[in-house]
Amino acid sequence: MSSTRLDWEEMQTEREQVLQGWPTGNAVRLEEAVAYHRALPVGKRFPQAMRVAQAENLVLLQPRAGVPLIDEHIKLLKYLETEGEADVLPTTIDAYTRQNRYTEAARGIEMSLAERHALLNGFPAVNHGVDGCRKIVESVGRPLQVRHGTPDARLLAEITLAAGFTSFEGGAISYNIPYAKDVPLEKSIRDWRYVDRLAGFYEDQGAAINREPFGPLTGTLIPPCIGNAIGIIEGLLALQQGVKSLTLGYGQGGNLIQDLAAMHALREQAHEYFRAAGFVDFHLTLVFHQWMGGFPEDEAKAFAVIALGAAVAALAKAEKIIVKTPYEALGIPTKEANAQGLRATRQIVTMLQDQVVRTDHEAMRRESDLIKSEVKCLLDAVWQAGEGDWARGVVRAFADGLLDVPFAPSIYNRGRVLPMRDNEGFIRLFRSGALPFSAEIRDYHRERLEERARAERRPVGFQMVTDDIYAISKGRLKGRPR
Amino acid sequence: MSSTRLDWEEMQTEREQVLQGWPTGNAVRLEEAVAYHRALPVGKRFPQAMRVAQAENLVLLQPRAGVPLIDEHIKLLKYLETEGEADVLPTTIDAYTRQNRYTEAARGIEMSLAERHALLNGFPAVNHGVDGCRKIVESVGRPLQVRHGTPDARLLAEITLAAGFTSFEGGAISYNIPYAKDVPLEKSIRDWRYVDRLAGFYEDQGAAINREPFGPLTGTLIPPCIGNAIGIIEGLLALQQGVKSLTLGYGQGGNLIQDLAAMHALREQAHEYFRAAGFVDFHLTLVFHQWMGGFPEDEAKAFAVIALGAAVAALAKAEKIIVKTPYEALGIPTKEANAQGLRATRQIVTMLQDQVVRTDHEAMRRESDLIKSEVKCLLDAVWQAGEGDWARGVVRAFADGLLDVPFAPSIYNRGRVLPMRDNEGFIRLFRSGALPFSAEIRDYHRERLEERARAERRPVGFQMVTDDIYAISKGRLKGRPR
Amino acid sequence: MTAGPPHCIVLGVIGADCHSVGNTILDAFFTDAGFKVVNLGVMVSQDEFIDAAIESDAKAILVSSLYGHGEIDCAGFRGRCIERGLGGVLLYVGGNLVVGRRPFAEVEAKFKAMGFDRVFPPGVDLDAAAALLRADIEEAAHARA
Amino acid sequence: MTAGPPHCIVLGVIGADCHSVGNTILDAFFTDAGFKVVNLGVMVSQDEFIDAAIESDAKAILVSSLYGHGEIDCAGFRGRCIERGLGGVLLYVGGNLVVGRRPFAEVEAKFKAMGFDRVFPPGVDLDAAAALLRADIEEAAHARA
Ligand code: B12
Ligand code: B12
Repeated sequence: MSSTRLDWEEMQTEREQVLQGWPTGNAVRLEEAVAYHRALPVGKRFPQAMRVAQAENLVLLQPRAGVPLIDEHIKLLKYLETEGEADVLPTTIDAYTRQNRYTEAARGIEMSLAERHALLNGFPAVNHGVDGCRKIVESVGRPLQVRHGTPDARLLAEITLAAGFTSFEGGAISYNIPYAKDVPLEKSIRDWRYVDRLAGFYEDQGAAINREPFGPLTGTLIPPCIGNAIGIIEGLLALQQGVKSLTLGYGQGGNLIQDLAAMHALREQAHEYFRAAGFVDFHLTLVFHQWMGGFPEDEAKAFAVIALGAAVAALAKAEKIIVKTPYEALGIPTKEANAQGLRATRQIVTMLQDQVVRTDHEAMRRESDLIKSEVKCLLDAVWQAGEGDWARGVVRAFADGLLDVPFAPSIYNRGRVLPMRDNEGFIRLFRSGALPFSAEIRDYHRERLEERARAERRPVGFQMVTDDIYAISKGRLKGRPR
Repeated sequence: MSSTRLDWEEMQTEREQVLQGWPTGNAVRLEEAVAYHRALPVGKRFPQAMRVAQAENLVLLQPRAGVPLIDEHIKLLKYLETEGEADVLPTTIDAYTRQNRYTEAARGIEMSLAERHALLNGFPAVNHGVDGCRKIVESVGRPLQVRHGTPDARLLAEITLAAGFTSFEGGAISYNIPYAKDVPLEKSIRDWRYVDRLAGFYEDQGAAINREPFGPLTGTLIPPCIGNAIGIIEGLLALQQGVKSLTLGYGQGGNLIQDLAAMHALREQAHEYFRAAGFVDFHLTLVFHQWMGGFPEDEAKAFAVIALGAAVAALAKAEKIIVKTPYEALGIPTKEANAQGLRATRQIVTMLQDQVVRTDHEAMRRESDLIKSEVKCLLDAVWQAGEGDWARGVVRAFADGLLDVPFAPSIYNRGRVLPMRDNEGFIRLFRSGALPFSAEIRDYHRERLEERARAERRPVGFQMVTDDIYAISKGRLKGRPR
Repeated sequence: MTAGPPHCIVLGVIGADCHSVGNTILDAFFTDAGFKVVNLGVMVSQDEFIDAAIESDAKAILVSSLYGHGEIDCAGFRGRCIERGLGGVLLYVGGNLVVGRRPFAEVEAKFKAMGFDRVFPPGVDLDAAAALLRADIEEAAHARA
Repeated sequence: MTAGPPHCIVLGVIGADCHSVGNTILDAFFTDAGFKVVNLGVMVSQDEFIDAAIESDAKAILVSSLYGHGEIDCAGFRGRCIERGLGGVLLYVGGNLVVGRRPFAEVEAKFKAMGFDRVFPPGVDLDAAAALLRADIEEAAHARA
């Protein structure tokens, strides 16, 4: 387990085996695929879109969307492109494919055909194969990204990249710990090294691929330091395999200062770590996710949460924003609801387009410095645990609880960390488990929580965490005693 | 024409005449009314609600709502109270009543009964009389305010205050210049002195009445200095007549910094001027109006505009917010759409409740200082024009264009001022007419507009104003070349 | 663009309606588009519209109503024009014509039944409206000639 | 609260579903409410639920499905229980049970037809659900006695 660059030749045996994973694997032709990519019009290239966004100070809007049948999926994406005016498009993969359960995905396709409504929660790209996926690439006018949550995404990457997708979401930690129950990190790190190396190969051949670690993790009260540290590590792992276009993500927490500070810290620190590791030839951008935890059921309130996220993304100068819909709490959105989310977001980011809200005042600096020193504690510990190797460090750090994702389902995650909001809604640590923080940092978190306890006249306790989890879906930021 | 306190005894002849204005005037019994007010439960008293809001750091939510028939109006308000969770309630008056055209209002009531849908754009309180209005006061559980736009609101005030309404919107300038075509300011100042004196009388008798000058004026690109200066003057005029609970208003402009700076400047400067004029025994609060200009027709986008306004109100620590609806561009909202606007707003103000965004940084201070010095230029000029009397000063200042409201319909408004957004969306002056600004202030505005012209590669010109008027309804803040 | 002197039109906001922003825009727009605009501003009565049209020999009257009382304020407008010998004038109306949100087709039918030649929702493209106006005026001139 | 030892229930998220937040809450909630909770976490198969219920002599199985594949994952659950001699166990299911937003009555009917005793939408009040669960368990005990 180490994070040195994979040798492309040596990888070929593994590739053959991966492509056997489902009959559609046979159709992957790398040379043809590279040629296809190089012939793609500029407007369909994801890395290019991210460059333009950064250069022109734009926030690109991206929805989530995926349905089981190709024609329906194309209809959906075209609608989001025209009615929703999405800047870049997704293809969200169904949950069976994410677990490599292609037989069940096949059954989902059949049942969806038979019952005439979608029974899968996404697009089963592996089952549809290179040709099926390429139909999508040909039908839409915007860059396409695969959005999923797949611990072992090797076959998915082979097929979708061969089809002409120019961006691929995920990473060894962020698509394992929140998405899986019992996938060892050694395995997901190995499998994602493969994916990154494959992306790096396309890159080497002149077919640029954007890669995007999944910042929000479980989407639920993630302290910024945890998401940022993991994002930086996954960035390093990707760069090591030859990836050049990298988009790191952050999920809205809800406190304006903390969100702005976290975005600022992420950009600065990622650059620092990447440069310190010797990388120079990369293009880094940030994506902001509108609130990823439980949403209010009421549509008017959902619109409000969407708009607030859009405002923060615009002020934080994110290059991309992932847009939620007014149906979030209810189920996979209709195309209309999806476009509504996009239009509400567009209104906000356009209104705030040229506004600069100076964020270099004290509260902002304090929070941003705090996050950076927390991230440094975490990354120092991973580095030491790995004796200088990030991949090895990750495995050991998770085993020892030096990295720990709140609410994650994975048995390889200690699950000792519990976040909680302080009185102003900043996400703090109620239990920090074995996270390697200084006493100073620990004390600061504790003090802020005690301040809340005094304000609410109840002790700091697990009930507050529960209340905080429900809070936004019930119309507030901080949980209140029932 | 002067602004000294009206003698209550002397006013009685005029009162008798006013009450003859429509048969329902006869039912006004002042003593009984005062007793009724004093017996109102605390939860129905507007001044009390504003005190609580300030003390507890709350933003109270208030919709606009009014339909022609009493029962329907009660149903509407109850719905907004329960489903919309409005904190304080309105009764929006129809446009015939606003022009004292009670015969036409009567026809509107009849036609609405006959056609079984509303043909009036509000509640004709004068026609319904004291008893009709009191039914409303008795049916709802929240404080009620009369919201209108009536240059001569004497009879309306007599009837609604007698009925138990505890707040009354409007003022001599703000309910004339934007709402009327040919009502001389001398007349509206006299008529509003009457209204303020009446409110002051109730106040003296221990029946507290809240008064709220209408801050947003024409709702369209109003430079903050103009709205703030007029609000402060109307506040002074009201205090002189014995009003004690005063709520000054500001309409969202769209640039975050400018909106926060304007709210901050308004609070500070109002206190300064009121104290300098010798008033000590008053309670001042601020109301923030969500965007008052043209709205997007698309509901998703309208929700976004609503949410952004809510966010600014919360950050500006307004005591009250006036809520728009997703139907704004389309027509008087249904009760459901009205409640949706309230719920979206509630979600935002609750999420931002305890967040403090420090706004004492440079950009904010610069803008706030600018607004204050502009307001000072305007108020100094009014004071001089009036030779020490505000009322006289207002009349002369408007005649000379020293006060001038953009886009106002009144012939007593010079209409030489044209606002325009600068490159960051701050509302600046394109043409400042005869506004008595220093060369420094004028130059600053001009420079900011030239900056925009360079960015857009087109000259500063009237087309930009037109584009700015449409901008928010077309999804942006600043207008762009078509 | 046509040759000859510009067509004259009368513009205003009817009834007790104070919405002056759209009126400012319409004035500027139709002037730019080559019409001679007599703008009566806000709060204009039917007779004031008709007086101005007679006085200026206008080809069309453009009525705005934003505040919802359009149904009441516009009732009998065509009849009044006929009474006053202006039967042939083009009557255009636009804005938020009724209280609340009713299907535009219904609103259009209602106002056409009142004798308006064209009815516009608030989101109308003004270029399109100007083109229609010019065409309607010229057609009416031909018909007369 | 009842006397006697706490009722045992099995809890888990079915299929390939990874949503673990609601599961964390349900575990804490039902434990606080006096049940003995065997929590299988996420990604639980039908047989794993049944194994655990047999092993712990549970009175009820509480199935969550959030991710939309509930219809597929839950099909045949009651049949499988009967096959494995657990015909009498209470089956509860809750969450975002189908893909998209379908009327809850329809979803409820669908899952009841599959043999679930009670079906809950995501917004369910947990106190109410716990009360129902207790009542159902006790009624079943009476019926058996
Ligand atoms: C700004 C505004 C105000 C300002 C007006 C200031 C002023 N003096 O102009 C203030 C705050 C004072 C105000 C007051 C009121 N308003 Co107002 N106001 C608006 C608002 C937000 C924007 C209007 C605007 O300026 N738009 C920008 C301009 C450029 O667009 P426009 O006015 O629509 O005009 C364009 C088109 O309609 C079209 N058009 C118009 N006429 C014609 C004619 C022809 C022939 C053609 C081709 C085209 C055309 O072209 C114009 C230029 O593009 C609208 C809602 C909205 N649109 O978002 C409500 C709105 C018009 N107001 C409304 C109401 C009811 C009122 C009040 C009665 C208060 C109340 N009950 O809420 C009072 C009116 C009192 C009175 N006596 O008239 C309602 C009307 C409801 C309805 N029809 O069902 C609206 C729709 C809001 C709502 N949804 O409730 N208002
Ligand atoms: C957080 C979240 C995630 C996180 C989950 C992290 C984690 N490991 O837990 C991440 C980002 C990883 C994620 C991933 C996905 N998600 Co998700 N997610 C959510 C979200 C926003 C909140 C869920 C949550 O935590 N809520 C808070 C808890 C407390 O509430 P709860 O989960 O609803 O549980 C309560 C109730 O349902 C009820 N309940 C549940 N079960 C039972 C059982 C019984 C017997 C009873 C009485 C009550 C009960 O009680 C619980 C406690 O109060 C929801 C939407 C929402 N609700 O706003 C979508 C949502 C559930 N996700 C959805 C989907 C589709 C996915 C993905 C497939 C990706 C995609 N296509 O978008 C993947 C799933 C991959 C997989 N293998 O499962 C959809 C499901 C769609 C549908 N059913 O039609 C939702 C509804 C979003 C949407 N509208 O599209 N998601």
